[in-house]
Amino acid sequence: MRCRQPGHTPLLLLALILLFVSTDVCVAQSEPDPAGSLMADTARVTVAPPTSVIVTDHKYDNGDALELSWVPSIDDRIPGGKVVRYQVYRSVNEGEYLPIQELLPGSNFFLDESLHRDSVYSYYVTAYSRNDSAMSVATAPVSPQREWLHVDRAWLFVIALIISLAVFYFIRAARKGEDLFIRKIAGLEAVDEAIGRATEMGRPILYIPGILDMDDVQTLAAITILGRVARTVADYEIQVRMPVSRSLVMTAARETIKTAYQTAGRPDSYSDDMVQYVTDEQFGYVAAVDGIMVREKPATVFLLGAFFAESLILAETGNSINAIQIAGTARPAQLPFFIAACDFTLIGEELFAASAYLSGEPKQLGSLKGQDVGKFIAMVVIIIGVIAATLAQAWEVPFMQQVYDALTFVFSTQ
Amino acid sequence: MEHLAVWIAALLTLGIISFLYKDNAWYKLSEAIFVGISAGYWFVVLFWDNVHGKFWTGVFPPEQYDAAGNVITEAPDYMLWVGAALGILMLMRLIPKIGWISRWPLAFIVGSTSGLYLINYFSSNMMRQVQGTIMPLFGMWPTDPTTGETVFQALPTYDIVGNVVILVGVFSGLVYFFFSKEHRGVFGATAKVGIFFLMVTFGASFGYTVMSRMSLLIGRVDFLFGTWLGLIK
Amino acid sequence: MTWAPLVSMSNLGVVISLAVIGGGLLWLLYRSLLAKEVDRRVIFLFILVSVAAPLLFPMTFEEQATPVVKAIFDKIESLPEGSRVLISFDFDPAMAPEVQPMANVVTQHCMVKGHKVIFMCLFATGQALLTQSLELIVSEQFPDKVDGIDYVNIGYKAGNEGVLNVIVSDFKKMFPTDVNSVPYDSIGVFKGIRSCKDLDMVFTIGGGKPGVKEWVLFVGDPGRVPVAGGVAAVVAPQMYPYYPKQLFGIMGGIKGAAEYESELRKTYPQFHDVDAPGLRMMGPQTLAHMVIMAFIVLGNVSFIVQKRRDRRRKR
Amino acid sequence: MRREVPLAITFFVGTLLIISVFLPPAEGLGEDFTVFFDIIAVFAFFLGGGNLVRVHLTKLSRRKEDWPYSIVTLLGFALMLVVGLFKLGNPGGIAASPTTDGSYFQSIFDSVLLPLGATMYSLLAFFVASASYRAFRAKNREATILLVAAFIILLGRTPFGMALTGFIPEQFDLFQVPNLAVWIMNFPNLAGQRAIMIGIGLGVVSMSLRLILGIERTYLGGDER
Repeated sequence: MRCRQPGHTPLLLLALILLFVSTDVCVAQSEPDPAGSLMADTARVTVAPPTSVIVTDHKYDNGDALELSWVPSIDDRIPGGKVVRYQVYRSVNEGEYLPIQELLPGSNFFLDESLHRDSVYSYYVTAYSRNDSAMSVATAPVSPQREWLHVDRAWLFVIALIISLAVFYFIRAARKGEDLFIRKIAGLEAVDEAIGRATEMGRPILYIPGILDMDDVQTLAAITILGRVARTVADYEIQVRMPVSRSLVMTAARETIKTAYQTAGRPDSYSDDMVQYVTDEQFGYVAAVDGIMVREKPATVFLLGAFFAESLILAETGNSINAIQIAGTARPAQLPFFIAACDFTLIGEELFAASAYLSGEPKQLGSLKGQDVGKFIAMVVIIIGVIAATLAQAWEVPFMQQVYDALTFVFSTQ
Repeated sequence: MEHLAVWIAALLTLGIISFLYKDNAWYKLSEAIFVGISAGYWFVVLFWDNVHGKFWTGVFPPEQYDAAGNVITEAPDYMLWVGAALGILMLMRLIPKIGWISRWPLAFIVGSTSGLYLINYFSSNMMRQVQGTIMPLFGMWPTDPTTGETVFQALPTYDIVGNVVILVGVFSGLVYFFFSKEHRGVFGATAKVGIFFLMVTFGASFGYTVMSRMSLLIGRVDFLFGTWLGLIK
Repeated sequence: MTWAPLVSMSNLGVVISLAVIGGGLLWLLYRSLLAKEVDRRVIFLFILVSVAAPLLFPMTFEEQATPVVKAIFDKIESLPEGSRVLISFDFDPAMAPEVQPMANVVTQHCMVKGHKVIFMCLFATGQALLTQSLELIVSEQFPDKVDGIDYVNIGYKAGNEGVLNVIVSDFKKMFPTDVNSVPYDSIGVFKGIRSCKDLDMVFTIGGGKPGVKEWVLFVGDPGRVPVAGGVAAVVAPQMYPYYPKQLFGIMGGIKGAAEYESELRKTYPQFHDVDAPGLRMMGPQTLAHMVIMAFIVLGNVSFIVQKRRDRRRKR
Repeated sequence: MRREVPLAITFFVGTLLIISVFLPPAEGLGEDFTVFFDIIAVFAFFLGGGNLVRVHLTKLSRRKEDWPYSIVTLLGFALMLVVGLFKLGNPGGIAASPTTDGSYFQSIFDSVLLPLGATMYSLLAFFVASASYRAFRAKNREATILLVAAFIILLGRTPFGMALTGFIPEQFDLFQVPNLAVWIMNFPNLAGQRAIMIGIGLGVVSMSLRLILGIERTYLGGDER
């Protein structure tokens, strides 16, 4: 509160005093002393203050948080301690101390967030009994520090780097002409066949890139696969129908199909009408796609990308019109439905590998080899980890405990 | 008014359900209403949330005062202009001559999505799942919170078998996903085990979700017979 | 193995609809034996009937309690009359349709056994639901139970698991009075009770946080109090690792409640005429499940017949 | 230029975001970029909404099949834009959120969109049944496993599960169907899920790297216009 005219100061003070007195009375009325009827409880319950209040910087942030810790009051024992709550007070830039947080008995830690790097903060903590309080010594003023490196995530960085380097390595090896073997993936081998079927039947191909926007990796995967599919389609005289539920996906899909037709040397066959925006609404989109399916009876349906509950609605409708269906998603919850209702399903990782596989370019296939290195690391770590953990816990082998702890630490992520 | 709303809802509900028999005029009407109204709905919501809520109020923060009358208006966030500029570049598609410039915001989106998800998925899908699989098979030495002593707690047999099953399942599942080796011999057999595990997973998740799917239909039938026709007491 | 009475046939409508479904399935079985496929629209019709019929003509299936649910029932049943049971409503209105039936049925059981029950909640929005349950169950079905002597409602306290951390050693510190401002020491239910450790069991309902898990970690384990929990169906699998050591029983979703209601009806026939929301809501789900399973069987029958026929033709 | 600039943008933005995870001062970057994305998405909606209007106007003018429904779609779209952008009938006036209870906008949502969405969603109940009829057949070993797992879980959720296997003594209670169902969910199911998830994590790394490095560039278009 600010005093506008000096003359009013005494009046304001008086008002303040009155205010305090009245709130005190209010509190007393609204919260009747629970055990007020008992004589012994009306006595003053004195309480000792919290001690060793320490404020330290919160590590690995942009300088916007401080950690406050203290030793609880000696009267705060469980069971039967006298402390009913703690109150943390803070002063900003050596200003007035204001209450910022109330904590339960037994607490000894508080993380203060949303601070500013260029301000200094000091704190004290007060312990309250039913009718007494004791404040700790205030801390020296401190400002939060900014760290430049997130040291906690060092291992995440190292392992991600190892796998990325493996991907780089195999891409380079492939560029140099090394022969890299990649096994056949059934769902992707079927792509050409499915497009051929549509050509024979003279019916369109329906391509559904999921219902999420371009800010989801599965949609990105769907768009990259679209590039390969459209390239094959461009060679045949067949129609692609692509209703989408996001405007950005529409833009990206048009760009992708157009490029494919240009590469195939048939830019005139391309039309913007191949891709059509429907609605952002999940089930409105599904209603429209279902309608398109039963009315236009596409010979081949691609369901690739992020799908939620609509996965089965779309796949079953597609099945009812006897279309060949190739589906793929990285949402484990929806995979069972695709497996049940579609002819081919790309399971998780296969969805992301699909465009590289379909491209057939060595450098793209090389990146798949890099993934395998990651899988190999995962398998080795799991086997060693489980053996170490079992030996350490069941037979108390100390070295194994160290291995177990180390692996758990390395693979823990914040 | 409320009566009218119930009737509209009931007719639309029946329109959608009629699709199960076959495509028909009633369904087409419901679909047309659904598409038109929902597209408008989302545009309005996105406009007010993003253009107004995030961009406009970020760039031109409304004046705010605290209880004592001090101005506490937030500083304008000029970074947001970058977003708007990218958005305007997107609209350049409408002018055929410079339409190619709309690839810039597209490139920005692809870059930021791949960058954001790379570490995100890697840490939550790969790192955390690997860590979750590293476990003692037979039991643990937890510290008793009351006495402070440690006692070996053997797991029940079912859990031990289960842990072994998890280990075998994760391992063989990963073998199945290996791209650089043909599924032959021992490797092929392991991959086969991996497929079996995936099939159990798919079958089980399918069976598990059936019940929640049924409750959705129960809700609609309840609406039709209860709220609309008043047949359910 | 008790088959009868698996389903209570309350009226003609139930009998007719079951006969229609059963007869239809038999006819389809006959067709499957001739290797004829069932049209999808026929399946759709069966699903619609099997969901609608139990809603129109209330149909309940006798549920056999699974061990995880039976354990809770047996525990409450075996406690001597007048035992202290704490029931915590740790859920919000969104979760209520799925979990409130569990809270109600356990309350019914405790009341009929004559246990003294302490009601509380860790969710601020749980307070209203708790009051609702008390009115529905205690006031209506057990009008002779007296507030303060047979049960007490101590309501909501902010602090999440912090609250548990305190009451595990001292109730009064956290709850100096009940919701009606009656001081702790004048509440009969609390006579001789200082902390959670003095309770005979705790039943907590709610799959969120704080919820069953927090009760186990902050009260069950350190205080060595038997804890059982009721959670939504989707959360149930995450609770099984705590069973049976840390949680002596678990109820998952509407099915859990229905099993308990069934068990209660078996032991206390007077509950037969009382509404059992779990059993009521399970009706359409169970019927639809059975129809789906029947169709899986039909699909395999026609598939096998077809395969045999093909093989014969090849010969 | 038309190709190099976008590739450079993808590379720069992607790398920046990866690094930002490890540098606390750059931590807010991901959030900023997400807001950018939201803003771009709204601008893009002008293209999408424009496309919607164009598609249905074409249908109308050429009297294509089912053209009368296009009138309904266009009217519905226009109605929502007018009601929502001008916040008609909003009890809180123009300053309130468009989805305030009682506004025309929200009322239309409640009485039209909600039932439509819920019903479309509920069609799943039917499709779950038709899919199980067709897919769960013992065609080969994999399909049989799929069938058995699904059947056990389904059985475990009905009273039949207990009625059929309740006789199994307590030492072997795992083989009582409801318990078996829980065991399958907790162990083999979890194992499969984990393998899939680990694979996905690696797949995303590899695909993102291909995009950031510009090896995958089909979405960017060719050099010629």
